[in-house]
Amino acid sequence: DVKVGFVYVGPVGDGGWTYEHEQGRLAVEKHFGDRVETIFQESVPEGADSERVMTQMALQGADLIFTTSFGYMDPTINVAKKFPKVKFEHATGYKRADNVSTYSARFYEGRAVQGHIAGKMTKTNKIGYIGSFPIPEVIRGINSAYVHAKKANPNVEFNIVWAYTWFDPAKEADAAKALIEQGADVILQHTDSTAPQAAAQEAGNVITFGQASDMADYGPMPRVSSIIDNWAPYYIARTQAVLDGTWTSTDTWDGIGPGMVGIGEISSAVPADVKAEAEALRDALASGEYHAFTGPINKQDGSAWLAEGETADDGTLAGMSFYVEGLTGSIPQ
Amino acid sequence: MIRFEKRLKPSRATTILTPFVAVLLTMIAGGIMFAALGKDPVEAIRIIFWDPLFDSNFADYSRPQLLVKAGPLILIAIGLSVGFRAGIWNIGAEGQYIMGAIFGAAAALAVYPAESALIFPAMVVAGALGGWLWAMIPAILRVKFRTNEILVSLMLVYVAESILASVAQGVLKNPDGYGFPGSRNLQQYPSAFNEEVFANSGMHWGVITAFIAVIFTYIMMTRHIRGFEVRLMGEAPKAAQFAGVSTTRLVVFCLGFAGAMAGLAGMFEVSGPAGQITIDFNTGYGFTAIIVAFLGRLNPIGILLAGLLMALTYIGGELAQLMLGLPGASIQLFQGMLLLFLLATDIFTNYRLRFGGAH
Amino acid sequence: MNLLGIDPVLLIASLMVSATPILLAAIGETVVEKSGVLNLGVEGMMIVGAVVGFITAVNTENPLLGFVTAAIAGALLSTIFATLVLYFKSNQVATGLGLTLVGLGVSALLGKPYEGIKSPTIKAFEIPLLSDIPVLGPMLFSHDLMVYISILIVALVWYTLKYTRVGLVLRAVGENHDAAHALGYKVIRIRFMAIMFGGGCAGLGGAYISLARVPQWTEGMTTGAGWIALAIVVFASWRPLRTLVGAYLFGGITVLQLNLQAAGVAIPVEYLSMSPFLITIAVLVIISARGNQGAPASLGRLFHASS
Amino acid sequence: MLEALLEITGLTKAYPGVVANNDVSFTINKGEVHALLGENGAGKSTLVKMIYGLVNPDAGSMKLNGASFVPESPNRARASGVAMVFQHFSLFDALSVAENIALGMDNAPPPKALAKSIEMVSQAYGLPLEPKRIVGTLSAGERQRVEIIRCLLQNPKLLIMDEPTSVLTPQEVEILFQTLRQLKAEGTSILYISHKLEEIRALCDTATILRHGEKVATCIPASTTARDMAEMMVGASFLNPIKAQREIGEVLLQVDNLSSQSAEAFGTSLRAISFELKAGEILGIGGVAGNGQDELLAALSGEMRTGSETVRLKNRAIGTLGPNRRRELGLLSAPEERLGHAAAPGMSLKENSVVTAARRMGLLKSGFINWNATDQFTQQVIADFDVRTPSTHTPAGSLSGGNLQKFVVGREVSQQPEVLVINQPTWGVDAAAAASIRQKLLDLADNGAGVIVISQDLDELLEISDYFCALNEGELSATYLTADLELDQVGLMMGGSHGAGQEAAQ
Ligand SMILES: Nc1ncnc2c1ncn2[C@@H]1O[C@H](COP(=O)(O)OP(=O)(O)OP(=O)(O)O)[C@@H](O)[C@H]1O
Ligand SMILES: Nc1ncnc2c1ncn2[C@@H]1O[C@H](COP(=O)(O)OP(=O)(O)OP(=O)(O)O)[C@@H](O)[C@H]1O
Ligand SMILES: [Mg+2]
Ligand SMILES: [Mg+2]
Repeated sequence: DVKVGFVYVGPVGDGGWTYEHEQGRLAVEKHFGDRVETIFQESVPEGADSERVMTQMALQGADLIFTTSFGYMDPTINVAKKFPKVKFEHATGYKRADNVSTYSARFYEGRAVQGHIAGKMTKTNKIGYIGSFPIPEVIRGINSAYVHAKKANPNVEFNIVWAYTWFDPAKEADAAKALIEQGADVILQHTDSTAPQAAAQEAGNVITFGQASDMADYGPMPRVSSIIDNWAPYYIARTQAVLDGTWTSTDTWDGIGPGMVGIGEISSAVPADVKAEAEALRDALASGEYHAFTGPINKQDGSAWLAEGETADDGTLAGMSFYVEGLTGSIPQ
Repeated sequence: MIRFEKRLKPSRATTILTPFVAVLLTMIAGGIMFAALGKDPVEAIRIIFWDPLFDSNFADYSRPQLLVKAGPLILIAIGLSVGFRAGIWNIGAEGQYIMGAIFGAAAALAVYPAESALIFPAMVVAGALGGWLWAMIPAILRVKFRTNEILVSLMLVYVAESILASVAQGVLKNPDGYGFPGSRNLQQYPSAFNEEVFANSGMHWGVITAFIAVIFTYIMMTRHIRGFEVRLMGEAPKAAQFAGVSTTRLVVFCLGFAGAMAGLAGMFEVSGPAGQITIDFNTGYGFTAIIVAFLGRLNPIGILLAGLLMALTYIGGELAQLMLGLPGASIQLFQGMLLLFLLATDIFTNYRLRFGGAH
Repeated sequence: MNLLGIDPVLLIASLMVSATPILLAAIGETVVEKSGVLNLGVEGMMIVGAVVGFITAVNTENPLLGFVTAAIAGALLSTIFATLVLYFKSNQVATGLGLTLVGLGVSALLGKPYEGIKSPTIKAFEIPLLSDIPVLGPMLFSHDLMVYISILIVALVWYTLKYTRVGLVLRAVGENHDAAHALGYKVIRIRFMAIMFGGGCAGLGGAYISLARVPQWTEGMTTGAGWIALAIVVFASWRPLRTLVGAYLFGGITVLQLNLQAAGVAIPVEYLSMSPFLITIAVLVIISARGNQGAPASLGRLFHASS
Repeated sequence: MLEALLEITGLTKAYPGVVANNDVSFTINKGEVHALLGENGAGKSTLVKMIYGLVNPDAGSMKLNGASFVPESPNRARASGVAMVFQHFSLFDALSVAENIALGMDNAPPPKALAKSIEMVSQAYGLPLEPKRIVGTLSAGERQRVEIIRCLLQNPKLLIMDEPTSVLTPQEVEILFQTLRQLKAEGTSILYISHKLEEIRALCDTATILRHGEKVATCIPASTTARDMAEMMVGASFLNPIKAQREIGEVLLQVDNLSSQSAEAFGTSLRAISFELKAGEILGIGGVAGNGQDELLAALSGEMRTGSETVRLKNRAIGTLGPNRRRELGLLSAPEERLGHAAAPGMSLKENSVVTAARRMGLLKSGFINWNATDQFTQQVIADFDVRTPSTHTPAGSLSGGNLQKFVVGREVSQQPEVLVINQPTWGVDAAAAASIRQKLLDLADNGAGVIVISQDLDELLEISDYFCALNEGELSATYLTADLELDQVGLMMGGSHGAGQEAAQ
């Protein structure tokens, strides 16, 4: 019997990031039945509070603990030192130890598919992007979406609004409206609520993409597809490894291929040819035959980044803090 | 008819007794709520109030954590209570806490990786200064333009949060952090690390400072003329003016004191338990401290106890979530009930209950 | 007509929507404060309104009914505050904070089963004829019903305070509760009603977020709107019509900063994102520097009728 | 013939720790002006509040016009024809005259009609008022008019007046009396409470005297001396203050061309005030409330700063010094408002000693309060000034008005000031306590201090002051030797040119 703990940064009902991790936990419960017990704690602030929660989980007998926010990185390492027998899995970070693995998803692969659809579908050639915080994860997504939108439609322009929040429905709605008023007819979002979908629906001819969860309620219009965080397979596999005694510290960064990033059903609002192209792109990314960042790509200032045919290395991607050529505006500091 | 009749003098016995009654009532009402959520109420109450202190599995760890959690709450609440006594409503301690943390961390990171015994004291000064400066904005606006300090201090929390987000991915970003937001971890910078003074006690310098602040404030409020002036201003502002108390100086003092305390709390937190400046570094201590201040009846000793009680409900609440799967919101509700029951029972200090009407 | 690439017509239309929740909450709180009571629990009442309105709308498929129950829920929650403050004479600041905690907790518990659901939304209500006026039509007269209702409530409160006996008595109670009591007015009862009215308005404001602005329920979705509403009351020097100005101004800056970002105006985003708060402070300073802020003289003071 | 309007039988009301009214019975006849007398805390206000329905009696009954009268609320009382002018005005500063009046009526007519009736009534009774004025900007006399008109608009059968004249000039008192006599002639009964016994003798037909909540006597004021009435109230005989011949010394305080803006929203500005005060001298400053008394006191106490040279103490410029520095130099003061200004109601007497005595009496040691010494000082004040209180821990707010006033005066006098400025030393204080306070002020001057008494009670000023001047709209009149003054002249100094409305009425 093993006990698996989950530490969440938001409430399980946030409909986005934490919600999807919770789905992963429920999948673990369902998959293993009586053999596994899960415990979780929601809305755990980063810093000292998370360290305490992890410790209490370990004290309570957890064998495996998933810590699901970047800010839990140092606390996870600290607690792992104190409980060498307990296995830890930290999401989106880069610090590992003998009993600490890291895992993350290549959402930017999904952004590539979105970018392609966006580029093909836009009539105004203006694509709105709601960013949360200017961190590498988000910047990577913007770059990936932009590169592929541009490929599909050389005239596209990206308008980026920084909401400075992961989750504030009212503000997200305002941001979406502002972008729509600026003429954007495609909204991409890196925030968690469905407020932008609702705003797009109200506006009419604007398309959006589900973020973190499928947001299928809003299909076929405005939601034409989505990126879904799908942690269930990973969580089941890692729990299995603990059960089997085969768990070792690893660094997992999975994309569409292993199923960690899901591309939601491309809806009927998308013309068949575009849908087919998007699905082909998805499959190429999944099989690994194509990398979302394949040269030639220059940085925003015009300096060369990737040469023809060169693909980005994971190190650069992990810490990405620059825009690619063609994006306007600067990354806030 | 039941009515309240003012007592000639506040009753001391009820002052001491009512908090216990309030806790008891909260347990009953909370128990009903837990039962409604399908959990065993007795067990839930036991986990919240008993296990963190006495459970063989958790207590050794939780007891020191009580201090870690209570330390900043007490420190900020003490600072706020002085102003509240004088009728100066600073509800923006959260912002001052953030600025204290930023200043404190910046002082250390500016000289990284130099090691020196002077670094930590410099951080303490910088932290207090950061909070003080941020509190001076509402203070000066109130003194110069009579601007309502409640609103200014509150608005400045949002501004401070923006600044925090900005420095966490800007000037204070860890250069070795692969581009991720967040500063270096001060726990790994020996000169800047606010370590436990006694191992496994939870006693870091912030907790010690909080205790000192309690004693200092107690003495100031009961024996020193400055404390007297503060109370006088709260009781009767015109009498304070007649006594020669300068409103300007008092506003600046109260807001500054609260700001410095909140700043210190932020600095001790960032250099100790939290370790680093991150986008979400602040976790609401500045707001919770307002509740702690009132739970403690704005009295330093009361605040000390209230801070510990509040920490207990946090840690016990976490355990209850873990062991029983209670939703986090139920703990929030539980804390709200505790505050409301305490306020409701407060009346018996100054009033007595009378039965039977006048007609 | 484009300023910095922003269409003012659309800007005004969207600021009206974005400001409606805080406007509703602020006009309610204005009445509460005019009666001499400071209720800092606006955020708590708003979020309870948001969840109750959402639950009703989902179950009955009727968003308007949702608004009704949201108002009732906000008013009911406010009776806790009213009872403690008026009968138990508890500290108003602390009780308001307690109410916010309770409201956040209750709403999260109630809302659990409703996470991730879409609610029926209220349709835009194009006022006949008026909405056809060029420029003004789409700007002012093509909103959903609640936008007009919120303005109507403001007008009603303004008229009531200024021209009716009820309003006069309410202001009298807020100015000098001892004198009002001496003249035989039921200070406690009047304040109780005012607090419930404030609770009802806050509930409506919350429901506007969960039913109109965002249409979904998520824990903590009011994200501080209640606090802004409190600021607007002072900002408006306790005058109803200025509340409208204050709420629209704040909503306007919030929307404008996003629009400026969206238009790619080269102002650093950090400054833009703090601008609503900085500008609110600046206006507060200007208003207060001019003196007489018009606060009801008994605001926040304890009342104990001896009999 | 005499016909009973209100019969009161056995009214009793107890508060925690005190029986405010005990088995009080008397009758008010139609068309009668009935006085209610008693020292502070005798229970006068409580009694009339029961008649007005504000306070519910514990026992006893009332009959109005022969029918049982149980006023459950002021509205009921008003509906039955009872109206009341309160001891502490029940007015709303931020509202207009018309709004204030409307609030006192149960069926207020629409604003236009109301404004008309206000004008009519104010003309009929010679009480001019502008309906649109904001009440906070009115003088005390005008404020009282608002209250009276509010009552008159309802055609009351019984008008209750709780200490209405304590804030009026002699001329205003005369106008008030005319109004009341007119009402009486129209058949209205008046229940009249005052500490000013000469007024009672001039106005009232009958007097009921209360002591410690019980009715102790009834008399015909016109045929009873003021002294006898006072002794009935106190239950003992007492001494009038004695004014000794004093040495007048060198100049202590000079005020020169003092002007200032009032800090209060509805305050008065001071305009070019100049005077001198010598050692051993009592300077009385008369004037109607709201003519700059509070501001003058604030400018002298140091609460309000002025030009450095405008105030000089013993030839030292002190205009820019704060209250504490002035106290150290020997200039002490006591403001009019006892609760909230001179003393903090929620704090104990001991703590209230610290408010002004901390530095001058050496109660501080490097910022720390010596509570033992403070307690001793407080006990001394309590003993010397006969303050009736259980202990030094008692909150100031729970003392009766007269006792608190004795404490406030005692706190200042015990610090042996060189100059004492005091505003309304005996306002609302009963005769015995007032006499003892005045005696203490005289004693202080005998010992060589200079004393400034600001008061609206002319009898008081004429009794104890050596020199007299009056404040009017922030201006100070010339100073006269009190002994040379006639009462008429004084009245003119105080209010002769005060208020355009009044002139119009005459
Ligand atoms: N300074 C004030 N103090 C107290 N109450 C006020 C003040 N100003 C207005 N009020 C009351 O608030 C109510 C509505 O105010 P509102 O600002 O709408 O009135 P207004 O006559 O339109 O004022 P303005 O002409 O300044 O716009 C009125 O009934 C008024 O009596
Ligand atoms: N609300 C109250 N609660 C408690 N005690 C009260 C209350 N009102 C009056 N008293 C007490 O009852 C007694 C009578 O008070 P009352 O005000 O009737 O006296 P008064 O004769 O009007 O005195 P004054 O001449 O000072 O106005 C006093 O001892 C007073 O302290
Ligand atoms: Mg107006
Ligand atoms: Mg009285």
